[in-house]
Amino acid sequence: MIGLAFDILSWVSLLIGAIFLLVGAIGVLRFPDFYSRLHAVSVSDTMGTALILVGLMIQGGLSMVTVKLLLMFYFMIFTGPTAVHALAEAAIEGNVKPFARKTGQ
Amino acid sequence: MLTENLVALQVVVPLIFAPVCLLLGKSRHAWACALTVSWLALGIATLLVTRVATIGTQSYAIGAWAAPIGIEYRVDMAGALIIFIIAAIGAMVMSYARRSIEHEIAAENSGYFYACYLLCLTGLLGIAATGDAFNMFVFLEISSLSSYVLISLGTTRRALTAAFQYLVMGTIGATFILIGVGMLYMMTGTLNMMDLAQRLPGVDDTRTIRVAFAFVTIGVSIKLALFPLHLWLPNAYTFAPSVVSAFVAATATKVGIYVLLRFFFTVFGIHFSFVAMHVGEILMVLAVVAMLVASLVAIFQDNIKRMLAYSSVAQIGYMILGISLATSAGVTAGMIHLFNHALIKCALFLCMGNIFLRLGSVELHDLRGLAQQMPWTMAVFVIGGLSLIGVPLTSGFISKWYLVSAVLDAGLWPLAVLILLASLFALIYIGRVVEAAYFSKPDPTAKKVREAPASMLIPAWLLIGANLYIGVDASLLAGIARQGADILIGAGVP
Amino acid sequence: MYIVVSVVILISITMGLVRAYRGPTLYDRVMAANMIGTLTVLMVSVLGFLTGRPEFLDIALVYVLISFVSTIAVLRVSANRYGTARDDATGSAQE
Amino acid sequence: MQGPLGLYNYWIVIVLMMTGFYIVIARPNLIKKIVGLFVFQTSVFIFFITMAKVEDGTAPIIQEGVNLYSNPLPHVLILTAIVVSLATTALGLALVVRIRESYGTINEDDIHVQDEAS
Amino acid sequence: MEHLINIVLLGLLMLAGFAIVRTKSLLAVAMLTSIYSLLSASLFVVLDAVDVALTEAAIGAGISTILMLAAIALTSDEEKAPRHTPLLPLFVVIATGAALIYGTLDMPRFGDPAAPAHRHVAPTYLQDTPTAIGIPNVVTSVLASYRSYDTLGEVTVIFTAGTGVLALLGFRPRRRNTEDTGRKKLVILRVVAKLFFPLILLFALYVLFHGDYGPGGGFQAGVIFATGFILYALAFGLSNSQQLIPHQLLYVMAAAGVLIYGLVGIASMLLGGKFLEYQVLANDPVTGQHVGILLIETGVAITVAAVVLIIYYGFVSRRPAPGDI
Repeated sequence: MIGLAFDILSWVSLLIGAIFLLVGAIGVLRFPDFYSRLHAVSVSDTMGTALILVGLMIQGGLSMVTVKLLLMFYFMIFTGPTAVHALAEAAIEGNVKPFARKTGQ
Repeated sequence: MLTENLVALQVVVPLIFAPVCLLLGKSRHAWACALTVSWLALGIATLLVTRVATIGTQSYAIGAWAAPIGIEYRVDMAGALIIFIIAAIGAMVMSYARRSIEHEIAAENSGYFYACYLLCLTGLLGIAATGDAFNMFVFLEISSLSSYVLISLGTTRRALTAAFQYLVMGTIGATFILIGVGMLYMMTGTLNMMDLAQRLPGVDDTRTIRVAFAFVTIGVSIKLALFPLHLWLPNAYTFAPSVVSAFVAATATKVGIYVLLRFFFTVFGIHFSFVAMHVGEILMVLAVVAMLVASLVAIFQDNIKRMLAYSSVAQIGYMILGISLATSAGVTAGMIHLFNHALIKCALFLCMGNIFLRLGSVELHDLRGLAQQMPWTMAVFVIGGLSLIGVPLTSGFISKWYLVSAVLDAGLWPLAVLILLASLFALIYIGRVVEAAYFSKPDPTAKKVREAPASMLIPAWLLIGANLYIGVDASLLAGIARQGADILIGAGVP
Repeated sequence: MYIVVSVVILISITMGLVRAYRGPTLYDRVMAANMIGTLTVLMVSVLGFLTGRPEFLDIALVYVLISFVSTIAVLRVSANRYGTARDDATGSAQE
Repeated sequence: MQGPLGLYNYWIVIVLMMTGFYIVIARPNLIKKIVGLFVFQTSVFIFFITMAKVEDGTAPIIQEGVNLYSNPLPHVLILTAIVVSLATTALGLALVVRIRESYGTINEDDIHVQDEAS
Repeated sequence: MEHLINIVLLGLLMLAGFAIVRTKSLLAVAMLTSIYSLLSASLFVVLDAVDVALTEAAIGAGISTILMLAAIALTSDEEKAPRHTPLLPLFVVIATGAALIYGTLDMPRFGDPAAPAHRHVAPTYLQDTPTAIGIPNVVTSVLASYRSYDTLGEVTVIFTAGTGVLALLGFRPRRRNTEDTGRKKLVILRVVAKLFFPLILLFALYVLFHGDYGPGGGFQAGVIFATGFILYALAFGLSNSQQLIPHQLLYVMAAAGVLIYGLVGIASMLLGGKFLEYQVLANDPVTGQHVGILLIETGVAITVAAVVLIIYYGFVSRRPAPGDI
């Protein structure tokens, strides 16, 4: 019973995480300019990652696997935003202009 | 402990001393280290040859894991001959190297140079000693990577592009070999050469094995600069430091030929290689074209190192021609020529090193009248050149003699005519140099140069001495080569 | 469930790859590469569970590290190279 | 999978190999050539690893209750080959850097022109 | 089901390969190469080659890409179109590919457990490893014991590359304060790098010593170790990272790893065994194997870490202007 509850919890978590990833990826593909795409990346980088890892942790139970997943979580929650921040900064320095609606675009 | 581990020590000693050489750093010390190790390797090689001659093929299971499970070192007479010539050339070249390296390579790089030289020696010896197809690939890469570095240390910027070209082609070749070995493994489940030879006959009518054969052959052909795949060689030999030209020209392509022999005769077997795959006919055509075209191109070169490089391509043609006959006499001739050509080319390139040290150039027009100023060096060149042509009393004559008689035995007399024609071309290109050095008036504005130092003359003369000795009495070499050829051919008979 | 997640991740990787190919700026490509890195990490973790050997998460950990370091490296190179505007939209994807 | 379709993996890998090979021999840019070699070699690695796979097998790390493992030997060979490929890449790129310093270009055609002129 | 993932990954690889051919900006090509390598590493996971996946990710996607970036930083970014139409290369490639496809026709099917490769030598490794070597990771046991000589060759290869890069690019230690250290905008990166640096080194040690039981081993550990230093160099500048390891020490480390490996072999010879026969290193053969494997893995890790750093520093310190990648 408890096992089933945990399973359902983890599946829900995985599923929502996957939806976040997909939404982020669609955003990266479809958004019109660099900065809005960057915004989409951060969706999958944070929520998507977090939910998937949490879902897996529930599956892993109290074991070495969960410890590794936690470590991964720790790593990713730091590296993702840092990378995106560095990216945004480099883009500003490289004079990438934000999207502005022009006629015919 | 020494005798039973001889085979392993042959390769491991230079390997272990390469990092030591790097740590020594200073030019003098690194040279002393490399020199000692080279002579040590020659000593081990001598012991090994005698051991193989008296006891027979040496098999050594590394890590004590028996053959198909672990890696086996296996040295038969053919392998021992190659190991000996590599070690001998290494010892000569290192005895010669110090002055030449001081002149051509920046002091801070000479430590790296000697380390890379030892690594190259390790790789070449490892290829000749191993009985494992993948281990061969690894050692091939050690020798190739270190020779890219050695070549790139040449004095002009073109050495860099030459090394890059060699790197690209060499890596393609190595990857082809890897694909071929992978397919062999796929169909047999083993990497050991003897085990492969046993298991291949069961699957050798599959398309996979045929393609594997083709890929290994093409890959090795790139490494040994067989005619249409030789494009990397002339630049590499021309722009490398003199010592490197001498060492690489005398050893690297020879080891490539040895690998080809191993695969044709030991692994795939003479029947599959020459009857089913018709490799003999293909190689024969390529070899003859290489002999004639490369010799012809050599005539028109003004840079003597480049001329010698093209001559190497032609001489590789002679060796391949012998092998392509797939007879005992043919393979013997190929191996004799392999040995002799190593001696000849090493001496000739060392000679170029002497000239470059004093003159700063190896262009033909700078050499006019040089014979009066550097008589001993030019004498080396003349005798080496005569040997290259195949004049009696030199080793070149012996190899040509064996080759022509093998060709005639096989009933292919037109080939014998072509061999003589190629020798005629050799006469012309050597003649051009001799004419310039002995019979041309020196340029009055040219600076006077001294004879090269003794440390650089003696190794060259030792090589010439060996050359002349073989020219007079070739029975020992011919016996060893015959024994090696018989083992190779015999191993392939189902 | 794991399969659904892996398929979703693979679809997302495909989209990222298209973005990496189309550009147009270098930063878009870096962003796409970084996203693919993250997605690969997640996929490797999920695959571990899918194949029933989740102890191989070490690989995923290494991927996190590598993708982070190479993102930073490419940004530092580009920052040093191009102080000024540079849009390689022209002639990058089209020959 | 049986029949020729069971070979699909190899065919795609061959396409990948040839992509890398094409870059090496068709592109004049020296860095691109190194990239091509890298792709070529990586694809050969995939070829080896494909051959090691056993249907329903698992990673060759012995575990209680598992008795079908994939073949470990190609894995070992490829570990070696990956390191070789790193060594080649590093040396090749070092050469490219030096060539750029002395020629001012990394385009093979331009280098050729300069060599002819000298 | 794994077939599906397999096919999709291969398709993605084709897409990435196509993109590499077509893209002109070399920085973009380097990014795509990194993606290519990462995707193939994922494929290795699907195909059960976890050790290879770890190595490919660390070496292919990590170090090789960083080296390419460093080389691009020193050269130029744009690729010119080839002067000739590439008809001959196209022909060569198609012929080679056709030959290979011809060769596949008689191959055992993908995943076939009855293939000769799975029947002959490999079962011995799988059966004997638990008893003869006493470790669960068969890849490590083959790598470090059965075919340890290949691994010695591999360390030698990487050592050769290090020596070669030293000879070609030299090694110029940076003096402190020659570069702008006051980059305010790097502050976030620096905090994260400082946080991660010790963790990465710790993780490298874990990968080294856990290699007997899971994916990992000397190579991977060495590369991860070096990656830690590269991250530090990216965040804090080259001179600061070179303060951490003096360059003389790097030379010594690069040589020491190869020496450790070779001397283990010599030692087993002196103890009456064959070259690299670990059984003689201890009273009990299995313990001997453990000792031998641990020693040589450590040697490998030391050399790889040192050489990767030497290569990286060699490239980066070539750059005359302040600022490093």
